[in-house]
Amino acid sequence: MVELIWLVPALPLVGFTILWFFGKRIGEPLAGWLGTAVVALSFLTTLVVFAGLWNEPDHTFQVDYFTWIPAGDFQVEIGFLLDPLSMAMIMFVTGIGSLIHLYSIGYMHGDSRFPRFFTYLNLFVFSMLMLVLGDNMVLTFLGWEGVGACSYLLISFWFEKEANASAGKKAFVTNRVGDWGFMVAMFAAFFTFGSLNWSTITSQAPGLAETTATLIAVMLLIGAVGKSAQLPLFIWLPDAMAGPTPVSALIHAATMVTAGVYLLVRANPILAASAEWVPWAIAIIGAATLFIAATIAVAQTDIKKVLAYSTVSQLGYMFLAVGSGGYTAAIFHMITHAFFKACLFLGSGSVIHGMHDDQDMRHMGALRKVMPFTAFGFIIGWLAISGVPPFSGFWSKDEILSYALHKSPVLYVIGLAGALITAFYMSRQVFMVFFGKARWGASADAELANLDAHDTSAAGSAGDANDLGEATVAADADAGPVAVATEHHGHDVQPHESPWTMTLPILVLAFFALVAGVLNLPFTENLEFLNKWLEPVVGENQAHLGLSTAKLLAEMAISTVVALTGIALAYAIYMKKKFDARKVELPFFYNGWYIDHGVTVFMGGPGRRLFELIALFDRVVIDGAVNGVGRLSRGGAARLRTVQNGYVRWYALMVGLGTILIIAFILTQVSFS
Amino acid sequence: MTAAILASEGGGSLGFPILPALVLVPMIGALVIGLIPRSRPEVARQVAILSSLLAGVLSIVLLVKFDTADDGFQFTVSQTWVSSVDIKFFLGVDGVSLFLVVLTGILFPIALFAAKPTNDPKGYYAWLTLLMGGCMGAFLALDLFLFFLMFEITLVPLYFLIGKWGHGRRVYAATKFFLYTMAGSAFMLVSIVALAVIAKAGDGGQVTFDFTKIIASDSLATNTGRWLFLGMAVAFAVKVPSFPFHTWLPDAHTEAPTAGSIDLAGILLKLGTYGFLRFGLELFPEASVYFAPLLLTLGTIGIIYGGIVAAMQRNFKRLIAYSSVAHMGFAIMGLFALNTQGVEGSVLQMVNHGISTGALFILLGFLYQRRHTYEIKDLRGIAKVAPVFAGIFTVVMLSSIGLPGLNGFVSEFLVLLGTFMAHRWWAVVAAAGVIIAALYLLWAYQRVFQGEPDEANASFPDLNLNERLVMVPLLVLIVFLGIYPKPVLDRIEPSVNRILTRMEEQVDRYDQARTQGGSELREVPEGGGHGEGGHGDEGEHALSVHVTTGEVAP
Amino acid sequence: MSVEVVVFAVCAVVVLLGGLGVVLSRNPVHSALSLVATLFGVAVLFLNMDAQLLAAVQVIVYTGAIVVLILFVMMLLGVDRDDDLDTEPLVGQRIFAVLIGVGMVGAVLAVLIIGGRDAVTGAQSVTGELAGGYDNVYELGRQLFTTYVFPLEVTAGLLTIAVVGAVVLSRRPKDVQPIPEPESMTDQGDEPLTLTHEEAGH
Amino acid sequence: MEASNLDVAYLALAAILFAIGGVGLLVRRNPLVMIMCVELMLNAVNVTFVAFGKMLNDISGQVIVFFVLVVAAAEVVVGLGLVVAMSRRRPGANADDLRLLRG
Repeated sequence: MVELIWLVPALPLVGFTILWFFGKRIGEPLAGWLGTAVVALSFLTTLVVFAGLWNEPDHTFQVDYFTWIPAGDFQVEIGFLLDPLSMAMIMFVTGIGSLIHLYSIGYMHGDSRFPRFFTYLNLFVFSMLMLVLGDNMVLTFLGWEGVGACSYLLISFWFEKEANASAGKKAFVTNRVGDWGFMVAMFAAFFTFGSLNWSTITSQAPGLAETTATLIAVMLLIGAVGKSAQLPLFIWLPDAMAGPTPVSALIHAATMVTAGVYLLVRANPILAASAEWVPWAIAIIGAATLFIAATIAVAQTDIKKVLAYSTVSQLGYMFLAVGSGGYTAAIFHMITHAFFKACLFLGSGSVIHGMHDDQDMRHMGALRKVMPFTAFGFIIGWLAISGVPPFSGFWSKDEILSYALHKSPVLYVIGLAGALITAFYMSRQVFMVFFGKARWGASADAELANLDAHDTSAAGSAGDANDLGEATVAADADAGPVAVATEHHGHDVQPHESPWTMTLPILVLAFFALVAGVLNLPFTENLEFLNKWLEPVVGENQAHLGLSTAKLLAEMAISTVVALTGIALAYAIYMKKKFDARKVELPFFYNGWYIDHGVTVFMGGPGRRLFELIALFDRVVIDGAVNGVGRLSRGGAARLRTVQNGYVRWYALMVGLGTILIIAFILTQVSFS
Repeated sequence: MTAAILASEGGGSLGFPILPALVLVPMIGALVIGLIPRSRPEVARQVAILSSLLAGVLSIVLLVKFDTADDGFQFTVSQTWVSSVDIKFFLGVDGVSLFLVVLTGILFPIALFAAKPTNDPKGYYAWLTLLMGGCMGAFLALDLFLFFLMFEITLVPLYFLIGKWGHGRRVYAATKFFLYTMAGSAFMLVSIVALAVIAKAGDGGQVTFDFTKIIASDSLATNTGRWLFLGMAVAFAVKVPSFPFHTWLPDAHTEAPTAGSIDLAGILLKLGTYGFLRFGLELFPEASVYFAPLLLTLGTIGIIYGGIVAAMQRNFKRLIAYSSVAHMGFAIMGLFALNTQGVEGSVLQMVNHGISTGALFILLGFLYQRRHTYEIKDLRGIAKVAPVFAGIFTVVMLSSIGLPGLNGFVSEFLVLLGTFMAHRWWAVVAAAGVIIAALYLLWAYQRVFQGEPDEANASFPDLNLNERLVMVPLLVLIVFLGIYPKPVLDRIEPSVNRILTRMEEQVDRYDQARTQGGSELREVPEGGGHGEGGHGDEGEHALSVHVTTGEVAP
Repeated sequence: MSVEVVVFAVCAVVVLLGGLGVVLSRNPVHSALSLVATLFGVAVLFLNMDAQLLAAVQVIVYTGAIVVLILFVMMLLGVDRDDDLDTEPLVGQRIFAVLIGVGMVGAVLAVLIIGGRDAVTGAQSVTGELAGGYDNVYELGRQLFTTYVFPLEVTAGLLTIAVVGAVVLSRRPKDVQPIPEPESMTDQGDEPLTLTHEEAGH
Repeated sequence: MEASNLDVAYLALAAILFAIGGVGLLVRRNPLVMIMCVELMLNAVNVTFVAFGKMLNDISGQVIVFFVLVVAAAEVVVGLGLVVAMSRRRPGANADDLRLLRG
């Protein structure tokens, strides 16, 4: 049964191929159903393979199909490594993937490029599966780049808007910075191991010298940071929200962005062999990212932006887990996060759909009445991400925090602070969108005026758009064309619930967001299914907590209290209006700590000038030298050609002179004796 | 003549002189076109297509009949030309030149189908077919004089193609192209003649231009070899073009007609890298090792620098031209990694660059037919009105960016890997080229294809069936070589190994000569790589921990 | 002083004066007449050196044909006006010309004065002796049709070609395009082909 | 036969005549006069050849002169043709006007 593994990526690939060539002819909605069907079939195959994998020794199965790149002693196979880690990944990739495909049928309804959307989605699922399943680094890299390209294509899916196009490009280029790290890591790995097979690398890594391992680990980390939108390369992810919402849910929340975490977990033996500071660096990057992104999320007004920064923040948790040695916790959180964040994104998509493409939360409110199913799913997702027990997010986040505490109390405190802010901003979102007064329809003028005053102050610092630096602060502020808040078209919107193709996936995901915690309950070892399952992959290098029950319960209690405090704060501000929201929604947060702004200004300013200088250098100095040689010879020739004045007698004179000279020369040679 | 060629046939298994046919079929085609009256351009076109297709089919036959395991020259044909100095019409093919020949055979018919001349079709077709013959000859020539002749012959048709059928400042571009490459070739001529004369010692007192004899004569002193190598290197570096000799290329590309650009980027630039391999590495092993750091540096600079300058271009064609500088930088770099991965990757990069940049230029030709401009600022939102065009462009662009699964990745990866094995930091820097490649291409794509089309671009017609069909073979190759490059690499590898093995022997020989008292010789720089394909054989590397299964510490 | 010397002296004076006359006469007709004098002097010198045939040919061909031809053309074209010898458009042309002339004469005279009679080297003839017992005409003819028969044939070709060339050159063209006035020397011709526009595209 | 002083004098005379012709060629602008100057130079050479022939007792000197005469005739014919052609297009043209032919 496990041999069927090839079908898992092959099915989306077939779907992609069919849709690529015949998508237009198949048309809506059949193309959507086809796309969904292949991924769903792939999911079913995954289940079959999963069943088969139980019987394999070590729960590991490796298969090579054909040689991809042979060059001397460098041999790369197209082959799959199916081990507990990749098994877990492909399960939720195909599972969530098929749900989101289904959702997209409703969401993309009426789009002129409906089939093309599913083409890309199928290609994405295929690439993601290659990333996860690849039995060597190069094949993983193929998936890695493939998902990046699909992400590019899907972010700029509505490319007519410049901001979307810029966002797609920004995502790709920023990812490429990470890819550079990945590539160098591969070279170093091949240099060291003579092979790029994961099995070889992981089995030989323990004997690695520290410097070598450190180099490889750092390069992998750069790759992971780029892909998983960590500091300082997180700037592309909020912009990536320009893509259709299912894309945000699938690629920029559930699957692709977790690839960096996957990579680090996959390479855990190298991390273990590297210098002490590398895990520290990972943990610090994670902690810093989770905190900064959470604070940014507090002040966002775009419903998807909040979720985007939330995703960055949650990925920070996963990095924190990896850095703290909690590989299982990272994967655990990856899975639960995939469920609840996909659920939240799909919910937000449903809201946007219902609000007729208005994404500004200030135009929303009390939507639970008109969108009951969406609201239900969203609320479950909210509770899960906020870390309220017994929702899944609580368990996974708590486990990460335990590892963080094990590593360092400082990291733990930052993690807790992040959890508090997370609970706060998610509650803020839920209250603004689903509770309170309706700010859509005819009754919302006063409130809007109030909020818009704040809006202008916040967006006042937006910089100018420019070509190179891209997607500027102006573009990701709500001046962005997708969420045209200032147009106030919220007035005549009559929100409505979305069709079943959209609500069903939300509810399914909500269900998993609720229960996914059972994958790895910390109470007894028997309940830690995920831990046991991943044992063969990460067991050796996993930090061992050895928590007593009391300590465990205490940590849980603290987490719960923190989560509830966050919710309560939000309730006080946004429902009871006890404080002015402006005190927390600082422009500094709204503008993302000006990091994106800084990068934009740098790239648009000195960076661009440097590029222009080099281009100028090419034109003036290098080409100038070439043309200078030409000009020099022409100048010399122009002077020389005056000798050729056309007077025959002048030429004769020259002949005569020459003759005299020759005679003179001969006379000096003869001797008269 | 035919009988003589048949009689001298060696190595190959065909009862038919396929290599001379490859060279002569297009040349005869050009001759026939020259005899066709100017009033019958359609006949000229048919003859051109027929002869180039015939040569293309022959190249495919060559590919099929090629003996994968043989690392030497196959299908060799030798016919004395000038016996007193041993100049011969000597052709042969090995794994290195095989795919360049096939690429020539494929790309020229496609270029003929893809673009029609604006005026005077007869001359256009005659020059194009002559160019094809010249390229074939240059790739197949095993006689230095013949190679030089073919190398130079290719200049003339392209000079006229650019100068007569080009755009705007075509005369300037054509003159620059011609003079620049010609100036480079002058150095090569000196080297070739010197080599032929020096080889006299090793060949029983006979001056010879025979490549194999010169190789066998082993008569070069270290310093002589280095100087002669430099002479060759100048010619090839201009041709490639390698930084800082590249500025003729953007001008030539920008002004060249579509077919000229396709063949210039697809084939002619490879004469430079191919020359480096065949007449650089193979003829001057010791000098290649000695100068490898220099050329690696030039390659690396080319990759980064070409990308940066490309990003700043306002003319789409010029941008692609600069991207060629970057891509060819990879080819140079791979060659002078001097190990199996690097050189194989480099040869593959030549092929891949020919395919994807050729495809890009074809697409730009379609674009020009519709909009009569290459200026990026005049183009906008084309993807909306021409989705098929945009889709095909996207695939080709991603291949050019080096997306795994498409052809560009395999070669760039091998090149970088090989370079990393030999000279780590160059590879680390050059790998950053992938970032810049994404930047300039995607940025250009955004400005040209994305956004809302303005009035001038709103009526942009999508590709018609013919144009789509022209693209099909290239797209198939792009995908196929990305997924299954093994057949290609398998054929390249034996020849590459032959060259590298000889290089090792030679370097060892020179080393021995040096240690035995050749005190005037300078030292080969440290970390010269010695053409070793293996990983971690050199203990002096900082990443010195070489783990083999036996030595793993617990 | 033998007769030979006297003849030489007289002829030398005639020859040189004729030469100077050719060069210095303003009127080309005078030049032509001076040329006749020179040619005649040379013919006598040939006689003086026992080259009887050449002397005859000299008179017949040169004075009889060539000079007449020149005069004929002169009359045909009506260029018997005086030339302007006072102006010289080329700066330094005359000075250099005289220097070259002096240099040439000086060089030869230097050799002759320094070397004297020894300046003439070379072996005496064995195959085509002047005093081989035959007369000059016989000997010359014999040599021409034996040793030098191939060059002789070539000169035949040359003469034919010259005749054809003269006919082609002097044939009246269908539409005579008057040549415009000469331009000034500072003119550099057409605008250059390249390199002046190179920055235009940027 | 030894060369006599007289023989040497022939050579000197020829040299002077040659120089006169050369200077005339360089100085005069009338094409007809220039042709005549060329004739002077040819004659000077002829004298030299014959003189050498006499000194070396060799008929070849005279044979060469014979050829020179032929070539001179051909030269005059073509030269005069040129002069005629030139004068047709530009009556009264001198040699300097030919620089119009410069590219």
